[in-house]
Amino acid sequence: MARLDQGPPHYEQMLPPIIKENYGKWRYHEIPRPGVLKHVSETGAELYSIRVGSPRLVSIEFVRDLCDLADKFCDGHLRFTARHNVEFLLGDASKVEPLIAALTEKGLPVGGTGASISNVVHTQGWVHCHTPATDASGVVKSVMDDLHDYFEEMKLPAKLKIGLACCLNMCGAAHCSDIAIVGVHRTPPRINDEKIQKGTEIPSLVASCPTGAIRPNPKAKSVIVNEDKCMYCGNCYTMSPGMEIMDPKNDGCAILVGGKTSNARTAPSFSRMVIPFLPNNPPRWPEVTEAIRNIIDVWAANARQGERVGEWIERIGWERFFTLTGIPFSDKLIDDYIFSRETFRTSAAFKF
Amino acid sequence: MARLDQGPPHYEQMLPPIIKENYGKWRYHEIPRPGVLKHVSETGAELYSIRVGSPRLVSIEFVRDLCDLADKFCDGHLRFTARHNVEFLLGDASKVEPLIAALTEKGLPVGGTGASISNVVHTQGWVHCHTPATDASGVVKSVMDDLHDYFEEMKLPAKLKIGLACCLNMCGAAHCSDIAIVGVHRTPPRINDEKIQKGTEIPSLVASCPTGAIRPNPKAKSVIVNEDKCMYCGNCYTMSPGMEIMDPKNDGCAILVGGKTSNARTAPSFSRMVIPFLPNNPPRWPEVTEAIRNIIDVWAANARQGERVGEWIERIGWERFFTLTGIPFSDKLIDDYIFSRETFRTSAAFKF
Amino acid sequence: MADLIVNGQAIPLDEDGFLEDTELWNEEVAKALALTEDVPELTEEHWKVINYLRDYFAKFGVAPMVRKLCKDTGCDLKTIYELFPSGPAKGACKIAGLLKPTGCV
Amino acid sequence: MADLIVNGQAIPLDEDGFLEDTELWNEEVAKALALTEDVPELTEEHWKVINYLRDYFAKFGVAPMVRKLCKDTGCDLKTIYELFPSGPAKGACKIAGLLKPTGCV
Amino acid sequence: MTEKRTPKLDELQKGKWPSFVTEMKRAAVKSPAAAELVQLLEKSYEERKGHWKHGGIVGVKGYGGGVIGRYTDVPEEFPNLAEFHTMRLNQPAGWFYNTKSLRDLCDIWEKHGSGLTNFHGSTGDIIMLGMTTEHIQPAFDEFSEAGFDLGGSGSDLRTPSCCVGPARCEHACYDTLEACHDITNEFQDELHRPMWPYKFKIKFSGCANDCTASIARSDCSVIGTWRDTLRIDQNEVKAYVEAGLDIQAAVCDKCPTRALKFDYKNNELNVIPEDCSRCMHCINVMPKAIQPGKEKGATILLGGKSTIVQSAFMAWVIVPFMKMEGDYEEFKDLMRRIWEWWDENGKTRERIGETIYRLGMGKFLREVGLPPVPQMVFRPRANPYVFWPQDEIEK
Amino acid sequence: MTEKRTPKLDELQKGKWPSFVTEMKRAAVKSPAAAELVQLLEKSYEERKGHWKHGGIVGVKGYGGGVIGRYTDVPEEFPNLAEFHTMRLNQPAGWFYNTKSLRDLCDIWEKHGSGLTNFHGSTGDIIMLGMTTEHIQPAFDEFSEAGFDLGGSGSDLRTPSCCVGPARCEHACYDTLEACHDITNEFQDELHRPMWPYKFKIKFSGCANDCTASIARSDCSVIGTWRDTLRIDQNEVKAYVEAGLDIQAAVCDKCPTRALKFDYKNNELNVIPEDCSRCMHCINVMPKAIQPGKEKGATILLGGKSTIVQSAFMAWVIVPFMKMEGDYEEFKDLMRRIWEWWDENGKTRERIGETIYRLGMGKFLREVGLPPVPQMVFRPRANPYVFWPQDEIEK
Ligand code: SRM
Ligand code: SRM
Ligand code: SRM
Ligand code: SRM
Ligand code: SF4
Ligand code: SF4
Ligand code: SF4
Ligand code: SF4
Ligand code: SF4
Ligand code: SF4
Ligand code: SF4
Ligand code: SF4
Repeated sequence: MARLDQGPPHYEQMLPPIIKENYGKWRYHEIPRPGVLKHVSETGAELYSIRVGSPRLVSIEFVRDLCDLADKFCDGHLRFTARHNVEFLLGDASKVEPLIAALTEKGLPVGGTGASISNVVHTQGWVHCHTPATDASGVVKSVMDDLHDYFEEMKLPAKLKIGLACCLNMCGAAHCSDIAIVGVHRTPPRINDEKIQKGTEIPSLVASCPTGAIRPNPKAKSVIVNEDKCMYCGNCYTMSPGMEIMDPKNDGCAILVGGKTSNARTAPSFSRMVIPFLPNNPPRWPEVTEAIRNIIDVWAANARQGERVGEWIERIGWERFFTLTGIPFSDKLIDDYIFSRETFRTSAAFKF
Repeated sequence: MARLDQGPPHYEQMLPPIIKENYGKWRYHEIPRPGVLKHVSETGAELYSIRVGSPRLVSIEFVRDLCDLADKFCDGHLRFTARHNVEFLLGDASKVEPLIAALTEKGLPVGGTGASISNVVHTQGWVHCHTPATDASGVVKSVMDDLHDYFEEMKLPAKLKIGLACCLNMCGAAHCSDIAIVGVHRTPPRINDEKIQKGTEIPSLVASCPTGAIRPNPKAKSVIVNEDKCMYCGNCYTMSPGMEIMDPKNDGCAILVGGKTSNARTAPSFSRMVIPFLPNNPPRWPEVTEAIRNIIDVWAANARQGERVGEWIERIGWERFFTLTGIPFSDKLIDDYIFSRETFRTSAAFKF
Repeated sequence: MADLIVNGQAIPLDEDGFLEDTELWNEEVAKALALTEDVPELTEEHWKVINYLRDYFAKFGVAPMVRKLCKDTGCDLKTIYELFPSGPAKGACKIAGLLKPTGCV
Repeated sequence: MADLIVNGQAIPLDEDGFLEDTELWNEEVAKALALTEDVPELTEEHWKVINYLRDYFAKFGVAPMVRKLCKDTGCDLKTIYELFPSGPAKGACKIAGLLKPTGCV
Repeated sequence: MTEKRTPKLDELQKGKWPSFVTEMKRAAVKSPAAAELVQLLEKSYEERKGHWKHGGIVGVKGYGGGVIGRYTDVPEEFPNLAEFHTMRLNQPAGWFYNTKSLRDLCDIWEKHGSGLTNFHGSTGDIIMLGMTTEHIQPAFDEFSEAGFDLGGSGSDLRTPSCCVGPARCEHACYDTLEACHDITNEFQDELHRPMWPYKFKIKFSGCANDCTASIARSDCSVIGTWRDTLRIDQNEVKAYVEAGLDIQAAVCDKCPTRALKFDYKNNELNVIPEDCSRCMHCINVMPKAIQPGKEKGATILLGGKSTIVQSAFMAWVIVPFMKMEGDYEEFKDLMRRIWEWWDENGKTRERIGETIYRLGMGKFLREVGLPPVPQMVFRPRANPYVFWPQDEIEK
Repeated sequence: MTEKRTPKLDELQKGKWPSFVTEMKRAAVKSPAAAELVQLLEKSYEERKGHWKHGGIVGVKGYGGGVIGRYTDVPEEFPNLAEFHTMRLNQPAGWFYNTKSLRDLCDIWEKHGSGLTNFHGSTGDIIMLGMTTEHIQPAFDEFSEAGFDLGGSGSDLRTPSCCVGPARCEHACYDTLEACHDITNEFQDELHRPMWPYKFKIKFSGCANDCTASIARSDCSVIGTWRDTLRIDQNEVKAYVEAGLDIQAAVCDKCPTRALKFDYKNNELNVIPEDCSRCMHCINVMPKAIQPGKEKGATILLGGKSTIVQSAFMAWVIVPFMKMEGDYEEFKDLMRRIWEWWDENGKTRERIGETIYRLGMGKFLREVGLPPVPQMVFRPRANPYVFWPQDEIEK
């Protein structure tokens, strides 16, 4: 029988000796080359971390491969990052290049540090979830293939963090990313009375709709949707299998930009929608990859050194962002939900 | 019988000749001394405007006095400003000083231009309205007596606009003023069933409450207030005489600061509450005048040249504003209404 | 305000000349109220408006918005003012014996 | 999932082992369901919880929040898990024949 | 009534700022109502509460608004205040007067009212404060004779107002007085005969300094601007430098878009045209050297209002640039479309800004026929809750 | 099942970024379920829709969460996916592993599951992707044996996570790993037995760079900071100057509070202590020269969550400074008070941020016993709708 409530394994047993010895004693770091962080301790010790891109959805064989490398080069230790990259930890500078060579041989990219794009935080998509409006891993793979240079080199104005969520539940927490790809539905749920009768708490279902579009239909022991009020958030589907929201023809991706979470310089900020819809076009989502490349290229060409996407846009103004990128503006991009008021331009000062 | 729909008199018949001649031709202006604007036309013509403080609530004798002066010095023309000051318009520079002398003799202050305080935009108060939480003219007189120097000289960091509204209907539109004085109630309405029965559309009354605190009381053909939900806005009183909201013991003034409406430099902004309540202490409202003087003094001592109150505070941070002014912070000052979210500090960067 | 005298009966009015007690309204009262609002005679057209107002009020407990009044009675605003010189609120609602419109002044 | 056999009758369950048709619930069914959830016997304590859940559901159409369940039955969460090892949702609600809790997972 | 003492109010006759109490007492000399008002106010000062009854609905023939009914709640004590209504009169555009007109107003008011007045009310009207019901129609007849008409009240258009504009200001980007006058006259029906869900205010400011505070105080705010580039006179720039102005600090560093570059060597100031947001700051500081561009017009903003009920709203951009010329037909037509939409969609006592907030800008723009542009927002939406008109997608 | 072609997915085995399709195919070699998953996904790519049924409620004994039930909607076609649940396992703090543990996990998962996994899920757990109902309990028993426990799901505490912190970062202002580990262990009951209105996430970042993105992704965000003044090493400043860094442009001009003054003459950099908001920017650019102060601790922020339902909220300051030391009792106690309040006041499926938004910060602060300070807001309220607890005023 399992031991209940033992909690996670203690991190100490996971740390390589060099970290144990210098825990809390790090003084500064440098980035000797893309994908390699060099941290220097008060004690003079030097730690090299080699950051490696991962598809995140991996087989145990992949994990075993990582273990083999860690055993060979890193005394059996490694870590993963907050963005699902792998980091190999080396006390010995001379092992850096051999390890990188070994990684390259395996087709694993080294990069993601400094002014580069890091891995895309993302979600399950069609691989494992019940409500996606797009796939996750496939879109990410397409985007990262396209942006591969930006991962392996540090030639962007600043860090670039892309997030993807396959539905508005936003498990990728993409809402504060430099660029967010969000799966969106565009048609109201189709009601399956039978499923609702069988398995749904109607009061909870009615309460779940943020716009009050759902009302009970006592006759059918089901509900009715006022389609004019629905904005396809899918929250009702989360509450009930009878609210069929997936619609292959009309599901797709929205693109939001300009979010960040660090407090450095400017306050954390939400990503803002700039493209309300792009079609799902598997396996390579060309519309999505192109849209993202365009935004990144324009940012890279125009931003000042150290300016995150959102900082750049806030400096030049969103109206200019649309001009520079050539992305069409539309009424879809104007907020009409609870906190819309703060987005309205209550000022006569703007750029043409 | 009256001529219906004739509209206001045509402005042309009200303009002095020098203005007619130079209409649309003004090139620039200077402020030769406080209270005097000198506008220079393309044609070379020079117009002097002498700005005079008015109590706004005046007798026809006052208006006749103004007319006498205008006839004597200004060929029978004058204007009022957007803030209820009087402006005498002179084509002849030599008349400026004599006019000022005549005004001074009458006890009328000349000033309000440039980096000074102008007149207080305000409302009716106890003089003529049915829902005030404070008086208007009396508070204004007390404040302006206290700040008189700042009207007659230009020694502030920037323009200073004070607004007063005697209830939350905000007829003084004080919500975007450098400093706003707002009459506030602090107790829920006392219901007078009889008055409601007689004269109130119950559905409209119920709908008027922004927090949904009012529900019908069919038995009494009246309504019931959920006092826990009430925030004393008084909107229900506007709808019905039966919702008695005036409460001499608990009515008083709140102070808000930092609003502006011009688009110069920074976008127009709302005033923000810094003192939730000061008592009504007629005839001179010492608590109010002191609070305002304190704020102005601290601003004057700390702001950079050209910085409006709100611009100064936004630069130094609101947390610093409270430290510098010594005004206590309290939970009352934290928004808890519809648009509260945007006011929460969603950042780890702040000053202690 | 002075009481309204209808068939020798005194019907109390408030300061604005609205019925103190709307229950006391009847057609005779309407005619008497009309005189206070410069409406010498209540024509069919007037009654159409009055009846509409009363029905609406009975149903919803409030006076209709002006646009609705115009749409539903087919009288445009000009006509309403011809019929009731002080307009829909002070004129028509008063004569129709509705509650005094409050609020938006 | 395989049907539940109660008194020789087959009662259909969904994949999660909840009743396909909650109308088919009765005490016997509850006992059979209990076995699928590692509850060998339904004690008085169990019934208190089950009855509370059913009453609440009948009244409001939803399952109560866990805090409410604990407060109203006087069983703290520990006790609930002792009674129903898979907890209030998968354990107690299933046995009580409520609708499958959705949403928050 | 016997003369009573007013110790509290007397305090307010002291001090340097001109005293409204003194003014009330001046009116009291001729008007018994004004005399009682002084007493009533003293009573309010003692009791710390107002003494006016709720509401009141009075008016003139042919109009639905313009007079505010007021009755004291202590008529026994103050019989002359039993009826004490306010009449709102349209001010002339820009608040300019000749003394003849002003004296006419005074004379009529002496005859029919309390002799107390506000120059002006905070919406902009001339406020004639305090008259009996009986005097309403005759007073109006005489004001009308003198060339004045009633202002708005109730759910109608309120008297529009405008800044001094081209009459005395070098910044004016359109003729605010003419626009205000012409448009006020066009919408007489809307002004005098309430017909909407609620009130509607329009204010005209000649430039982004917004001297009528229109963005905060009016449902529709018309703010002068230009479409090309501001004009810089380099000779005058040099003159400012000589006069000691620190152009870098006082002008360039405060330019919100950092669109100004000062060249120290040559004492030249240049603007990056596409970056300037026309905020007026540099022009304010250096009016001799910098002027608006030549292609002038206005930005139209919508939705301003103060606190009650849903919070204060500032007006926001709905048309970035509109010529304000000729018969203003483009503007008038827009107003009509907006009112039509509001009237169709608004709830009772819901300002246009609140209606749009409730129903969404998208719906508003589509139905009123305004093209969406990024100038309407500070930034696009953060939530992904896009409403797709179902006819825009293929099903 | 016969081997089917997957032309669409095969496309995703091309390109430089490592391919998840390749990974799925690797797992498919040993796992029939994984093999079917490849086919199912190809089907989804053809049809542009997912093929998983709604919901699912499965679990282990003694816990109310930690396993996500999943069933395909085409079980006839893909019998091995008829049941295909996910198990969430707590990661070790900082996502550090020794290869022994990792290999153990792999071995167990080879035995009981599909051989597919996410390192890591976006909350931070190890995600074991795809297993039958039957295997749930035995798999858990073995994971437990190997030292791993389940993560959260449902209305409970989710596995807290933390940045690499003192283990490898010079900026860490508190021990994020220890805090995360200790606090996770303290709240095992809350993590494993759902009892609240909705989920609750905690993330620990060692400084304001917030490398766990906690402010956006967690109900409670714990961000390292200091209370005194940052420390500047002037020798290192000079070294940066020599190395060619333009300190004025890259550091001072980008300081949000303009708290840094660079002295060109002496190549010295100084800070105005009371102006610094500890945003980390200058430290990021010059880590050798600038360090956080000595009096370290954390800012506690509350209310973060993403889009559904009322819009995304970022967490906001509720405690400007708290020591994060010893047994973290101050923090734990605060959490308990907050949860108690939320549990008492929250509606079903309402995140703490939404509950506070609905009921007001004032009520929350009063009832949880937190002193209101201006650091909690960017700016005070603009509306005057103050709610006065009626016992605070004299009636
Ligand atoms: C390894 C990791 C922490 C972990 O526990 O896993 C980490 C590590 C470091 N971060 Fe980070 N950050 C990590 C996720 C983040 C995140 C969260 C995220 O990406 O989801 C953020 C906030 C993102 C945002 O703002 O949207 C983040 C915002 C920063 C920043 C602030 C950047 C900015 O200027 O806005 C810095 C400072 C800097 O780079 O100058 C920073 C700095 C650093 C430093 C330099 C800290 C140090 O001295 O060791 C580390 C190397 C950075 C690099 O890659 O160039 N780290 N860092 C995470 C690596 C993720 C990855 O694989 O790419
Ligand atoms: C596995 C994971 C995505 C991933 O691929 O990494 C995930 C997967 C699901 N999430 Fe999530 N969420 C995951 C992290 C998140 C995050 C991000 C985070 O924690 O940083 C968020 C947004 C942040 C937040 O909490 O607000 C998130 C917000 C949601 C929501 C919306 C909750 C809300 O309050 O708005 C739901 C819907 C719900 O709970 O009913 C949801 C629901 C779900 C469900 C259980 C679908 C459902 O409604 O039943 C998904 C199961 C997918 C599957 O079949 O495997 N998931 N979910 C993440 C958990 C992994 C882990 O434990 O490490
Ligand atoms: C006369 C008047 C217009 C009218 O039609 O009546 C007016 C006249 C001028 N304004 Fe104004 N403004 C007038 C109300 C306003 C208002 C509205 C208000 O106060 O309610 C504002 C917006 C207030 C706000 O932002 O909260 C206003 C914001 C400005 C500004 C921008 C100030 C700033 O930097 O924020 C300027 C530019 C400047 O002064 O540099 C300006 C500039 C001017 C100039 C210099 C324009 C000119 O070249 O002639 C005029 C003399 C200003 C002075 O007094 O120093 N005027 N001005 C108004 C005088 C009111 C009074 O009696 O004090
Ligand atoms: C006279 C005046 C105040 C003054 O002393 O100047 C005034 C006086 C009244 N206003 Fe006002 N408002 C006056 C300008 C304003 C303004 C300022 C403005 O127009 O720039 C506002 C705020 C701006 C706005 O429109 O949002 C204003 C917002 C209100 C409101 C709230 C409306 C709202 O939508 O939130 C009410 C309540 C109502 O309409 O029911 C109101 C209602 C009233 C009433 C009629 C009281 C009532 O509810 O019956 C007041 C009559 C006082 C009296 O007995 O004389 N008054 N009112 C102003 C009109 C003078 C004029 O015509 O020139
Ligand atoms: S974002 Fe939506 S579809 Fe994607 S994993 Fe989360 S709940 Fe599932
Ligand atoms: S999709 Fe969202 S908006 Fe539409 S009915 Fe469902 S819950 Fe309501
Ligand atoms: S602010 Fe209130 S009390 Fe004052 S005049 Fe306006 S409605 Fe009357
Ligand atoms: S005062 Fe305002 S909040 Fe209170 S009951 Fe009246 S309308 Fe509602
Ligand atoms: S708004 Fe502009 S044009 Fe009008 S008076 Fe003010 S500065 Fe002049
Ligand atoms: S008008 Fe404003 S934005 Fe334009 S250049 Fe001048 S200061 Fe800058
Ligand atoms: S949050 Fe701060 S302490 Fe933690 S890893 Fe990032 S930079 Fe280092
Ligand atoms: S930490 Fe940020 S605010 Fe403080 S001095 Fe450095 S850059 Fe400025």
